[in-house]
Amino acid sequence: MSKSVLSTVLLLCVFAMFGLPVAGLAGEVAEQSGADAMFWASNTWMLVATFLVFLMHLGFASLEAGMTRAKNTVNILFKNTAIISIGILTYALVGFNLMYPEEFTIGLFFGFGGFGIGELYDNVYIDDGIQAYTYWTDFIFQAMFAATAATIVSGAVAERIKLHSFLIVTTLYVAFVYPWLGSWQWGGGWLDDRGFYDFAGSTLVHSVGGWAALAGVILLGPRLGKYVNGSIKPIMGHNMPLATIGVFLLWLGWFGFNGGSVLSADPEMVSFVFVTTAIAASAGVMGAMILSWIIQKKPDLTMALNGALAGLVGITAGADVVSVTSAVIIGFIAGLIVVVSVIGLDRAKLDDPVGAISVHLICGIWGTLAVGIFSSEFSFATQLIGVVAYGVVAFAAALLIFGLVKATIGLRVSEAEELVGLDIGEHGMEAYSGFEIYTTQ
Amino acid sequence: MSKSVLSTVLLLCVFAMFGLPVAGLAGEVAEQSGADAMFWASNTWMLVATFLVFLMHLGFASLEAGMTRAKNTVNILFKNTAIISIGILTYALVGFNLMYPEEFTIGLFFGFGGFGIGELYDNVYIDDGIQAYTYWTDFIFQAMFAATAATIVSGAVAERIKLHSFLIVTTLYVAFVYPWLGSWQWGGGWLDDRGFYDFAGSTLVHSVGGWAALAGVILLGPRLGKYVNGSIKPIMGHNMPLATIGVFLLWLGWFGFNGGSVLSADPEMVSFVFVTTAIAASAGVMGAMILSWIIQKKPDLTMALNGALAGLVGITAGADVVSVTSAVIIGFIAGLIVVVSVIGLDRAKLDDPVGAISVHLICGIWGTLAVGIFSSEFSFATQLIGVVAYGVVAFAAALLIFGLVKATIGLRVSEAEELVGLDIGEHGMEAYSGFEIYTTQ
Amino acid sequence: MSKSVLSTVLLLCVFAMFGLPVAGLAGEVAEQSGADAMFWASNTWMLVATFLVFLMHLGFASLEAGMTRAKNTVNILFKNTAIISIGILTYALVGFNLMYPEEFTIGLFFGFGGFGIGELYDNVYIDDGIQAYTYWTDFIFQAMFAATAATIVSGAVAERIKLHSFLIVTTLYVAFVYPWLGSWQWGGGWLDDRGFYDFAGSTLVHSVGGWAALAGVILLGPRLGKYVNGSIKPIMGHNMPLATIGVFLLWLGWFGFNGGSVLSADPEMVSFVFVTTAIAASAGVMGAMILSWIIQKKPDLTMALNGALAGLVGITAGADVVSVTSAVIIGFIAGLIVVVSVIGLDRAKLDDPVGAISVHLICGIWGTLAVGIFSSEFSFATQLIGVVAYGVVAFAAALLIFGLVKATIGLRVSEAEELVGLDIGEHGMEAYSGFEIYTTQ
Amino acid sequence: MKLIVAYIQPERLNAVKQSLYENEVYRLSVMNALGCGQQKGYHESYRGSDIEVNLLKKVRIEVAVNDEFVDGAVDAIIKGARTGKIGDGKIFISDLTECIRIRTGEKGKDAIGS
Amino acid sequence: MKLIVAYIQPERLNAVKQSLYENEVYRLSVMNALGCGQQKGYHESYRGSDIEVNLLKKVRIEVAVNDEFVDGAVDAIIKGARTGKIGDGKIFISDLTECIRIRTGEKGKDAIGS
Amino acid sequence: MKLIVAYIQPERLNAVKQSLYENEVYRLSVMNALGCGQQKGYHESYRGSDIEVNLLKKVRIEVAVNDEFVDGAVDAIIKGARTGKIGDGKIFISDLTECIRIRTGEKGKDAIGS
Ligand SMILES: Nc1ncnc2c1ncn2[C@@H]1O[C@H](COP(=O)(O)OP(=O)(O)O)[C@@H](O)[C@H]1O
Ligand SMILES: Nc1ncnc2c1ncn2[C@@H]1O[C@H](COP(=O)(O)OP(=O)(O)O)[C@@H](O)[C@H]1O
Ligand SMILES: Nc1ncnc2c1ncn2[C@@H]1O[C@H](COP(=O)(O)OP(=O)(O)O)[C@@H](O)[C@H]1O
Repeated sequence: MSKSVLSTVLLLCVFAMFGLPVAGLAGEVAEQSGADAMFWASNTWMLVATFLVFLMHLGFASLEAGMTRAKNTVNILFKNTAIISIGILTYALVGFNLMYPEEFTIGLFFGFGGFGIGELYDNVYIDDGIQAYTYWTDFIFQAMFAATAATIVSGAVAERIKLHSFLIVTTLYVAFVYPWLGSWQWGGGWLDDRGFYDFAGSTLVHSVGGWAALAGVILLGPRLGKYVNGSIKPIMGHNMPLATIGVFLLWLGWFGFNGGSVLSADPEMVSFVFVTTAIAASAGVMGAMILSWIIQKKPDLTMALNGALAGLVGITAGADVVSVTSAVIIGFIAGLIVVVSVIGLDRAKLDDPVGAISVHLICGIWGTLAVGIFSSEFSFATQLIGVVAYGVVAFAAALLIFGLVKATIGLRVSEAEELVGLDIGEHGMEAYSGFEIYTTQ
Repeated sequence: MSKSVLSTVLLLCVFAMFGLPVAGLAGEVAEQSGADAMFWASNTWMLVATFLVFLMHLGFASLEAGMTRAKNTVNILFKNTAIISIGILTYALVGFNLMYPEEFTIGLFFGFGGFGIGELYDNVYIDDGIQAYTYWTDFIFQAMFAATAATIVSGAVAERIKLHSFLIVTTLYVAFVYPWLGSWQWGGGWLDDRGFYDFAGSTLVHSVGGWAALAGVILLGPRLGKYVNGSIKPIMGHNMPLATIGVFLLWLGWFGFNGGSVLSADPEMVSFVFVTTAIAASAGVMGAMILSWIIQKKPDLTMALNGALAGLVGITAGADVVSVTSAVIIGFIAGLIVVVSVIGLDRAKLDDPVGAISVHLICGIWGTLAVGIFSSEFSFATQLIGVVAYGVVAFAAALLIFGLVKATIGLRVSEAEELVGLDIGEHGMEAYSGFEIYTTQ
Repeated sequence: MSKSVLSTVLLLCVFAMFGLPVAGLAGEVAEQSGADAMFWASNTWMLVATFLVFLMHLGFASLEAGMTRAKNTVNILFKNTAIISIGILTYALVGFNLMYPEEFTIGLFFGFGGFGIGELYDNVYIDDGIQAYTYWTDFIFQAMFAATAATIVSGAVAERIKLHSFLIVTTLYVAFVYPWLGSWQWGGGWLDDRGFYDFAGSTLVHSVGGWAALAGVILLGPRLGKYVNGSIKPIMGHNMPLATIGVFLLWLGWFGFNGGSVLSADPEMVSFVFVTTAIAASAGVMGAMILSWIIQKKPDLTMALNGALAGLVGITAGADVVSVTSAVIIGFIAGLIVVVSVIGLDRAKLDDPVGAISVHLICGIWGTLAVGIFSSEFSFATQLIGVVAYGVVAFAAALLIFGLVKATIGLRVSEAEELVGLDIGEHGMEAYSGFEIYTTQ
Repeated sequence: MKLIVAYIQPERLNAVKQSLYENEVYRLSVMNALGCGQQKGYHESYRGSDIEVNLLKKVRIEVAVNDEFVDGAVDAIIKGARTGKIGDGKIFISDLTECIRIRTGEKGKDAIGS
Repeated sequence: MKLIVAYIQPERLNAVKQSLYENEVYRLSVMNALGCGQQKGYHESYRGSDIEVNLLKKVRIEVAVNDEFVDGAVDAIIKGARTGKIGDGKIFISDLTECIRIRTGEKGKDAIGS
Repeated sequence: MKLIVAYIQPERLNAVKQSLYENEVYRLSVMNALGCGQQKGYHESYRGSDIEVNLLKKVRIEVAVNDEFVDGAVDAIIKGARTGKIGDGKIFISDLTECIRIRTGEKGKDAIGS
């Protein structure tokens, strides 16, 4: 690119010498150059957003590990390392072309653009005035998103699911279900057509992951010792610094998750999205902190952390279309919701160690509906249709996959393995070798 | 800006239709476009700097948690999660318009631009040839800074302050004191007028936070068991990997803290600031490592870590105006200072668990004065005036706030709670559930 | 810059009024502006890449600490903090001008551009159509690379090397050997001349570090209790979350390591490099996971983590010139190699606690040769020559330095110190104060 | 006065506490321990090498009781700890010559608490 | 020879060590323990559910002494550990039949150290 | 029946286990402990202040054996633990009045295992 600029300059100099009227030309080339530079800036931003979303996987790994017991830590870390790898590879193989099929084959409901992605880097530039990045940037940014949906499940089913069963479920879900459902909206499918709006994926990513989490939790049942004689016995996470690191990294990554969903470096939009994202997360912390302080008498760190995530999931659907004040409200309410939901699910004996269902599913629904409430551009009814449509299909698909695996190779580890921990059971290894740890639970 | 660009384009089109000589036109549009693209790059850089500064809050949380005892870890993590949230929200509500009031009401000493920030994203572009970013970028970048001042206090008063007392102090300090004092310099107030220079906040952020830390430490008194019968009983931090993660994240964040303070992506300036920042941090490590090796016979990791931060705080005031060699000297001396200061404060029975006063206050002063020493552009006397002015007012304000809270609801937890740990006392929760931990101290 | 643009605009308006033929001028200025903006974007990207590579040092610190015993953790963290500082400072003093000497003095084999770097920030822009950044960006990006080579050694010799011996070896290696060897290729030396290709340093950084690791391991001997009566007694790492954080941070940093090695923000190239990098890492995880599952019966987390790094080291040499499919193959094979190599080195009684030799040396060689296999542009023979040349000289230099230090002040701590741990022995401090830890090994 | 020391499976601790409580034994002390008995260990594997782990995680309970409570306490421990599988644990009993409550200085039967 | 086992509040350990030292008892062993006695526990709360914690952190001290040192050692422990509040702890004494210093093979009175 | 309690250097644990095994003592329990004996401590230093550490890390072993195994077990422990340096550790022996295997309810000699 740079070279062509240079040669144009030389060319212009030659023209100039001959006194030719090069005004239009010069202008055009120069504009070109300005637009190109904008493209460079946009593409750079999108790659920054990509690595931020990548980092969210470390965030999930840390959060999940921190919120569960030391004896299952290796298992959780292993799952998260495997998921991001499987996610990227399957997205390259089928996901990307299932999500962005170019042409739909069944209505605006299903399409598939063929296996694999391009091979060498001289591929098309994408620049339609809104999106501005290369084909490769497009792929890798989306690939980082894809694995997120699977990771959400991981936390909810932690401490009791067989490793290989989980990997099979995950692979199927991330390779087929997530991208197919994504195509309905981001791929230009029927929901996009109807005016449904989900900016960065409150529904498309978080609820879709959350529905699978719910299906898994139902089919697996609670961890041993969680609900005894009708009462709830909390099983405490083993490492709060790790959980906190996880949440801060997720928050950080969300600047890329939401900020990158602008699909260009458009200064106003990206910066505005930064503001709503940060504000909603902060308000989420406040909401969860205050409500947990009232209910539990003492403020619960894990609730405050979940509150941040709740605010983030909540703002994700409308980060670019709601006002700052709305962002405060959306985030704050999400923070309240997550506390109520965590406690409520526990009452319903749905055992979700990290609160994934509350954060991603419930707040994902809230965020999607909030777009219909706080932005006059979008209709609440349409948002609701989207939420329901995604809910029905995602949940059904997840139940099917989990169910099939349960019926065949089984989902749950043996009681003995659960007691001794999955680290020794599934991996023959301990996470904190040398540390003295109570394993009375 | 964008709008004016648009109108110019339209205007030009009209001209063009009338057959006017459009040479200038083509050129102007193109230039425009080039300048716009630069703006995009600048704004992108500023947002990157923003998330780097955000990450510093995880750095602070990790460092503080690592340098204190396991029994107070949840409390520290909670405080840090709350501070960033409170910081962002109060900055949106009052801080931003207090720090950048547009017009001062009392001399160049105090001004307030009204409550709240804008609502939707079509807000003004800021591009005066030096700053180049949107209004939103401006806000969110500054908001991330604001919370930093409060976080500095957190470490110094750790392990003994009541949670709600701390939150009240913090909220007042970050909402009113920090932005008001900031307006004197960055808001274009009287110190700016006098030629005081503080590039990225050695004084405005770090010392201002450090003075409050000092006030808190004085009013709280030392932790139980720290000074017994006139001798110093070190209370060891419980998690050195966590402390190290904290320092590396802070160092990382400083590339945004200093690099973003260029307020544009100006290639030479930003890259130069990267170099001085990295060099000063490295020299700080060397200084602290060597001196602690001499004094303590064995090299102290926590001193080396503090040394990195000392170098960073030291270079912050003059990162763009001192030479590379000066950066080495400033950082190295900061590294020496921090070791002497940590030991000296301990002798003076001022109990600062993480060394916040030494790092942020003492090295902040050093860094601010160093600008007057190492850069011929700035006067040592003026730098000293700034240091003293900020010191007097910040310390007085902090004493007042801490004092009022102490007089009313009290500052310090009960002895029994301090012994059992604030995690159980304030939060009813443990940070490392299942781990066997000695609590003999 | 911005200001001159403005004045040019004004100037043009004046010209326009006088009807002068300003076409060429306008065009040129505008282009200028477009190209400048591209430069801004590139420089910004390079600085982002710089801080990503910086973060790799935290990655290394975490990984090494996690994969070794709790009693040596402070020592490892200290070493890593010192290395990055020493690396940056020595690179400023001699390294940079040794690696990029401008002119070679002995053939294309050795050159030195003089001590120190520039002083103030008005230094040259570098923009040859391929590279696009300032002098300062160039320096700081390269400086971050430099320390990496030393850090690689740190992991392999962990848990038994004397601190000051290690620091001396490291300083010499990073100040002289790494940059001198780097000049052969990246400095435009004889290997560059021959058409050897190493995009981001499979050989120049990773193997060069790996050879020193091998030399250190040989001269130090295994840790006490590792090989007893001919059988291998695994010494487990003490903190798997820390190790996992390390690997994710390294993977993240690699987007800067490889992505920054494009030396501009060229959208296609940088994004393509992101894709190959992510794909190879994912494939590496798969390779290592599958093979360790087969060999060890249960999937080993540390192997999967090493697999990611193996894939990353493997793709580093050719990230911009191999196809996506090749990236999958290169990464997958690297994942297999690392498992075989870790087990093989253990059989050979070469005790490398973190697998640094397997990951960086063996996979570095693989990656370099893979360029000759998977890219038709480059010759396998030349790649092999490069690998051998670097191997011979780097290994000899490392043996020499380690050997001299061993002969003089000694390399290894006493048996008693090794048993009690280097944290107490070298630093008089514990990493996890208060935790109850078994020290039976 | 007797001192009863029992090694049990960690996950049985709550049941043992519960059944002691039901037998009016309210005081006990608990420690982490590693134990090696009939129960065979398991194999861990780390980076391709095998490790036989035969020191398994156990919980060590100490209950000091007056003589008349010994049988009840032992039965309670057995009731709480027994699953019928190898590794259920073992109980050791020895004599105590004295017991003192630090706060009050009470001695013997009164001090022990049950 | 007697074996004195004491459960004390963790934060009293230094005081106990100090007062044993002043009574010429220089050798002791210390372990972490959890204990359940008269002292009532506290409530933790995690994600909205309540947990009653009644196994409190204690430190277990073991001091083996010759018979003539028993009273002195017991007094010293009481002196160091007593605060007058519930939870101060308890001391148990039992007989030792033999004591051997591993390094020298010394036995009995000489081996025990005090 | 006797209860043998030994404090040894942590790194000798494997050797002690091995030599007990060779003497047909297959059952033992192990705990972490801190100990203070003749062995002098070391100095740590943290942020410029000095700390004297005199509670050193030890491993506490408990082996319950029938009387005829006592000497063998003690010798085995000494063999495994001895290095001749101060800090090698100490062995305490006391009487056991009863031993019960929880799984089977066996008592006494049979229950103890060796
Ligand atoms: N003779 C012994 N001495 C010390 N500890 C013992 C002894 N026998 C059993 N234990 C402890 O009891 C635990 C449970 O033993 P278990 O395997 O159930 O006993 P057994 O092998 O006799 O059936 C062991 O792990 C060990 O900690
Ligand atoms: N009978 C007992 N058996 C075992 N341990 C005991 C007994 N009584 C007391 N302890 C230990 O001593 C600790 C302190 O007991 P404390 O509550 O002070 O005694 P008390 O309840 O008799 O006043 C307890 O937490 C427990 O660890
Ligand atoms: N009298 C004692 N009471 C309790 N524990 C003891 C006693 N003597 C020794 N120990 C334990 O044994 C460990 C090793 O003691 P050591 O220093 O080898 O003994 P000594 O000082 O008699 O040579 C000590 O650290 C301590 O844990």
